[in-house]
Amino acid sequence: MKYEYKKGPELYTPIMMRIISKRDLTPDVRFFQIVPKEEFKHLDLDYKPGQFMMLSLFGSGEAPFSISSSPTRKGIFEFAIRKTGKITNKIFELKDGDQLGLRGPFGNGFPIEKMLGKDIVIVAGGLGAAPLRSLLLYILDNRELFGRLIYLYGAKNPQEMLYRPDFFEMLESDQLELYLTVDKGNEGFEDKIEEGMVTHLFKYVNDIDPKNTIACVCGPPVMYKFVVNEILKYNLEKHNILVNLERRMKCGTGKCGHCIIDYRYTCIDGPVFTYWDVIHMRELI
Amino acid sequence: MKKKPTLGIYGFTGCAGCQLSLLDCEDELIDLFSAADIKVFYEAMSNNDDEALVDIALVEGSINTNKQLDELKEIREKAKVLVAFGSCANHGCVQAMALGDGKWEQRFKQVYGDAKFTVAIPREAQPIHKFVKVDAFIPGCPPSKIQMLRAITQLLFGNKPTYTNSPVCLECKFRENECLLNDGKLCLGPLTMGGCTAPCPTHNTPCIGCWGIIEEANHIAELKLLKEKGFKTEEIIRRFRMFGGSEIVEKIEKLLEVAK
Amino acid sequence: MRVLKLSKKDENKLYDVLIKFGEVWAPVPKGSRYVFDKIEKKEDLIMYNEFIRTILPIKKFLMPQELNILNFKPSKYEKPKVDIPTRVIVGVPPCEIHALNILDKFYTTDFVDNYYMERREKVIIIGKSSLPDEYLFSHKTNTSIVEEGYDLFFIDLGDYYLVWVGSEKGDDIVRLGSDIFSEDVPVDVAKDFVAYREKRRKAFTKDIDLEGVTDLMELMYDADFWDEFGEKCLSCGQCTMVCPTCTCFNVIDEIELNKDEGHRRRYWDSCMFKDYSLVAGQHNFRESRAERLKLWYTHKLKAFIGHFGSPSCVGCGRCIITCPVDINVETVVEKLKG
Amino acid sequence: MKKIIEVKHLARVEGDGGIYVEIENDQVKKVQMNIFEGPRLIEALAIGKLPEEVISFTPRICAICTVSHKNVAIRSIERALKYKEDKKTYFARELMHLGEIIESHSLHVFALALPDYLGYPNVIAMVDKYEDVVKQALNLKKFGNKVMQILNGKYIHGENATAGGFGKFPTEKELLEIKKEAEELLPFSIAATDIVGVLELPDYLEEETVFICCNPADNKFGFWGDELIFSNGKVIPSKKYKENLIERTVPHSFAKRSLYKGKPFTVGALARLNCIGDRLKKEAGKKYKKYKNPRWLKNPLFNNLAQTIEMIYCLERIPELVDILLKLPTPEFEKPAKKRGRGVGTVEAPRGLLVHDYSFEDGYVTNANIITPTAYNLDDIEKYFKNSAFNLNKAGKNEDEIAFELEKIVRAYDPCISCATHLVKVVKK
Ligand SMILES: Cc1cc2nc3c(=O)[nH]c(=O)nc-3n(C[C@H](O)[C@H](O)[C@H](O)COP(=O)(O)OP(=O)(O)OC[C@H]3O[C@@H](n4cnc5c(N)ncnc54)[C@H](O)[C@@H]3O)c2cc1C
Ligand code: SF4
Ligand code: SF4
Ligand code: SF4
Repeated sequence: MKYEYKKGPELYTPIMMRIISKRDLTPDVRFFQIVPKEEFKHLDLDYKPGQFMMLSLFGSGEAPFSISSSPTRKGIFEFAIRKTGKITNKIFELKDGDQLGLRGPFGNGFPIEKMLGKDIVIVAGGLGAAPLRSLLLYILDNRELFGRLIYLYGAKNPQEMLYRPDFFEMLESDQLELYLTVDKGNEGFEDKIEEGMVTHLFKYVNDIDPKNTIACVCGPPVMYKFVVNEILKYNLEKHNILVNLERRMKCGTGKCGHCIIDYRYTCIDGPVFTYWDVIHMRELI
Repeated sequence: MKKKPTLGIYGFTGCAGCQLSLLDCEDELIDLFSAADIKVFYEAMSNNDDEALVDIALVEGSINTNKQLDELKEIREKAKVLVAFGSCANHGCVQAMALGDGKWEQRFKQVYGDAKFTVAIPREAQPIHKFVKVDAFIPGCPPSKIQMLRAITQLLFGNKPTYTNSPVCLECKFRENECLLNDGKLCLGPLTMGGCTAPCPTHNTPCIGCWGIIEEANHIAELKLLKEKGFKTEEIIRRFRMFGGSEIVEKIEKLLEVAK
Repeated sequence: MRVLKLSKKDENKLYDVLIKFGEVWAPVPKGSRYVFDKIEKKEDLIMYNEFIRTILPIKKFLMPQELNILNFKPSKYEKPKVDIPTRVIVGVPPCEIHALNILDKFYTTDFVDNYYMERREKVIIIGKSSLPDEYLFSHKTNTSIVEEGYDLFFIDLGDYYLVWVGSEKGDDIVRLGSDIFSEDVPVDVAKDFVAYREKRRKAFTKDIDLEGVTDLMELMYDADFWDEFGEKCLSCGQCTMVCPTCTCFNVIDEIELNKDEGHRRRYWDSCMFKDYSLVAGQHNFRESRAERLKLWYTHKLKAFIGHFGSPSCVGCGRCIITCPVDINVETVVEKLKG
Repeated sequence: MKKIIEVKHLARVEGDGGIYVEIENDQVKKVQMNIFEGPRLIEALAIGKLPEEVISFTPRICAICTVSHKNVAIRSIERALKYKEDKKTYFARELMHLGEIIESHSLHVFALALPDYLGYPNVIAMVDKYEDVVKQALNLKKFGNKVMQILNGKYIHGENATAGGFGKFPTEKELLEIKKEAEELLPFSIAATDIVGVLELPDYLEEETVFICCNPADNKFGFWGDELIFSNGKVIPSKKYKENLIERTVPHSFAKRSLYKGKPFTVGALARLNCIGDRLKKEAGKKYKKYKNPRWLKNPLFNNLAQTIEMIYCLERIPELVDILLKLPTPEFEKPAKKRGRGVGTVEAPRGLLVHDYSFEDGYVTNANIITPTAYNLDDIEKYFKNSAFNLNKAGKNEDEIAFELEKIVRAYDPCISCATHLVKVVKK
């Protein structure tokens, strides 16, 4: 017997996109809306909240970015991108109409089927609000399919808070229970934003039904341990605590190896992992 | 058409090999001259504009006189991006192999006796980052054509060149060489910044470390290993120092302690 | 399964048959080791008896050290069209055929990597068994005998080779070479074969006890010896380069001087390098060498089982020969076993 | 009336140097070839090192003469420590050396000097009008680099050649490639001689001087030998270089100076042709006969022409060397027979006589002396500056015009300023 060689789709060749608008979310995070160029419009570019795309920039390289838009609002892809280095610096130089390459989506995304009908607690830290926005919008657009929606968001300071105006608006909404906090310096926003770590917002999270609740966490590496400990206090089942992780990635297809954690690839088995996975894989958080 | 980026190539003390290796890009030279607006390149042209502000300054050579130091500072003022070009600029190269031993004046006397100089006040060789902010670097003694051209292209494009932080061993294995360390040779590959395509081990001659020390270099482990193989501590340290420049100086004490 | 005979008298004609199928590559000596090299002349195709392994494994044919994966312009990314030659690789040892089977699984699970596939379908594997040296321990990893993954497989039985046909391609070869591959395989050949098997089995000397290491990796995760290894490790990455089942790569974009064109280049990376797990904002998930070593051994001895049901070490012994400071499967297992 | 001619930064030469000339009342008061390149004290650093270390780092004195430095260091060390020299090793070293001569000469003639004569700021600017010449010249240069790369591992600062032999000898395939290319390039190099040969050279600087070069054994042309030969026919053993070529320092330069019998002298391609050019055969010999004339003894500007003739020699010699190398068996590494001793190595770098002189005790260097061609030439360069400045001033030229002519002289000598400043002579420890 010999192996049968079946080639797959060309996973590594980006399609071309065009920027249609952009705005600054924080001093170093910019929001981009992109759409496929004419010749790629026909492609079915569906995705799930929590998945990510590889964006390519001529001459500078390729990097993974979470999709910040929701598949319920089709046709447009949104990203919140922080300026940290070579590629992201160049992305910040782009103007409306400029092109970039895109391939994906990759990653497992949030297990939406499993979340249907459940109460959802979302905990975001810093840039973690980017992927979680996709989930948030998805739930809001399908509000009747989910139970309670609790959203806790912590940032360094009000200037670092992504989508701040949107969140302020949502504070008025009865669709979700939203709490915002900053590490320090909420002067001027005292009525909307608390001061202190994101863990400190758990005091507002009450009457949780542990059997019927799913928690989703995304933020900087240091945040997870503390937040998960808080969540565990509500007796949530470990597989119902979801963490969205970031690792170095060069392919998105489980081949380059960089994102490996034990035998799991962040780009295939993640970036959304359950806390049960975390217990099994020491390096996870 | 977009304005071409301006480029200045400046040389201080060294063998002039880094500039020469630019001239050695026979096939790409014409492209280089058309990709950039070259304002200063003494080794290749006579219509140099010393005063010009430049987008990118490639600085070759170590600083060995006070006059050079002043010039370096001027270049820093004039350049948007200052690049340490080659080993001399990056860490001092061979002229800095005895850096920090406190015997420079003695050596100077050995060579010149009591001769007095009007031309400039000499000083011990130092890499340029000791005096000015360096934005990017191109390693090598001299830089390899391929890595140098890639880096310059990225710089002209407005990017900082990125290197994988890998030692010479990576490319040595790419070229399928038997490891010389296992053959009892004093190879510095694991301590040395990659990018040269490992020409030396490929010719059965050990790497002497001419591209400078890689960030992750484990000198202590290599020292222990080489001692086990029968090399004397002094010889090993001398080898570490040959291209170790200013970086190795900080490690010497620890190494001598381990060697004991 | 078809088994044929190739008399050693006819060995020198083998090249003429194989060259009809593509380039012929075989182990040739380099220093005290071997490398797979292109054979240009008939007389250079030599089946070295003492050949056990090359410096780099056959992964170099399937996922080359450096590979241009895309050409691009500001408005377009395109896979380069390259002509990949068919290569007949002669003398592939059994443990490497196992490694190849692992790579096949790896590159086709979840997503199919076409760069691998395009090369994979262009190699013809002619395996050969040989007696182990003091480093080979494929008997401990269940990879010393192959059942599949080759086109032809040779076993040296003195005056002749027994030749197993493992695929249609293999069958094409023996048909085309019908004047040297003989169908006349008398039953008493079995005696020779059994004797050879027995001799080979006994010749294995390296004793690495892999039993239970999966659990030990877990139990000894925080053991001190990892730090000791970490202090010794040179971070040279040789272990990952020479290991037949290491597959990590890095990707970098280059632009051409004075042109609006560039290339995306893929090249072997190593989890032993510091930047391997570095992410934006300079956060490094595996800052220390000990952590990086742990990852490698987790991956070799434990993690792969989770994915593919077997460890990814095939017992070729390359890491044992290559690591200058003796961090290898043998010494790690020794420590794990206390 | 006072004129000051100053070139702050010499262009199209290797390294950092300048010219300073003062003319007062039609008399040249001061002439200086300044060397700003900082001192590296390489010889002092050589003390206490092992042979292989010295062979690795002294070539860093100069990128463009790296192979000459390697060969001369090896020669000195092999003489000091009594290595046997294997034939194949010997010829492989020669091949590598010729690569450097070709590379260096083609760079200097075409990229650094020719633009002067044709009125261009650099070689790339010549492309429009002289595309073919530039491209072929670059090919020639590339070929020189290729030879060095194959033989020494890299074209600049390779590590393959060392005392006792080569890490790896070139393969048959590589050698045949070298041979083929050399044969292909020969016609261009012959034509190039005529391009340079017809240039009108000015005579305002002319004055007789002494030329010195290595004297290859057996009355052959070549680039090394254990004797030195003078243009007046005198021959001395290399070992006696110190007694004959006396060194001193001057305040305006970190490079030392040397005088022969109290007089400046010149080394380099022109020196070689003046001293041993009559030994050239084949096409090189023909061109030598065609162009040789008495002005060669007094005008250094002929150096570029001499370089082109030497390139023909190299391209004619390379196929011969390849044939020899292909026949010889590959040797084992030679080991030193002794741990102490002194050895003087003399070779001809592209720009002239290069001396390495090491003494060893117990296997380690105790004394090192290196003298580079540029250091030898500096006094003569200043002498020709003086002549030119005087005559051009008299002819009514202004400062800029004079400066340009002086730069031309510098470039004809093709000095490597970096190599001049590694600096010289060390007292015994
Ligand atoms: C699943 C996932 C989702 C992400 N989502 C977002 C997002 O929504 N918004 C956002 O701003 N950032 C996101 N990131 C991080 C983003 O990928 C990095 O900020 C980006 O790679 C930095 O690239 P750079 O060249 O600008 O930085 P540099 O620091 O210059 O990067 C240097 C090199 O490291 C590589 N690198 C650095 N960090 C990473 C990384 N995390 N993964 C892969 N390669 C890396 C780059 O490719 C580059 O080659 C995400 C990362 C992952 C893994
Ligand atoms: S020979 Fe040197 S460079 Fe090559 S792998 Fe061994 S240590 Fe590294
Ligand atoms: S192998 Fe070592 S010595 Fe040779 S070029 Fe590379 S860094 Fe320099
Ligand atoms: S871990 Fe070592 S022995 Fe096992 S397959 Fe890899 S190199 Fe071979």
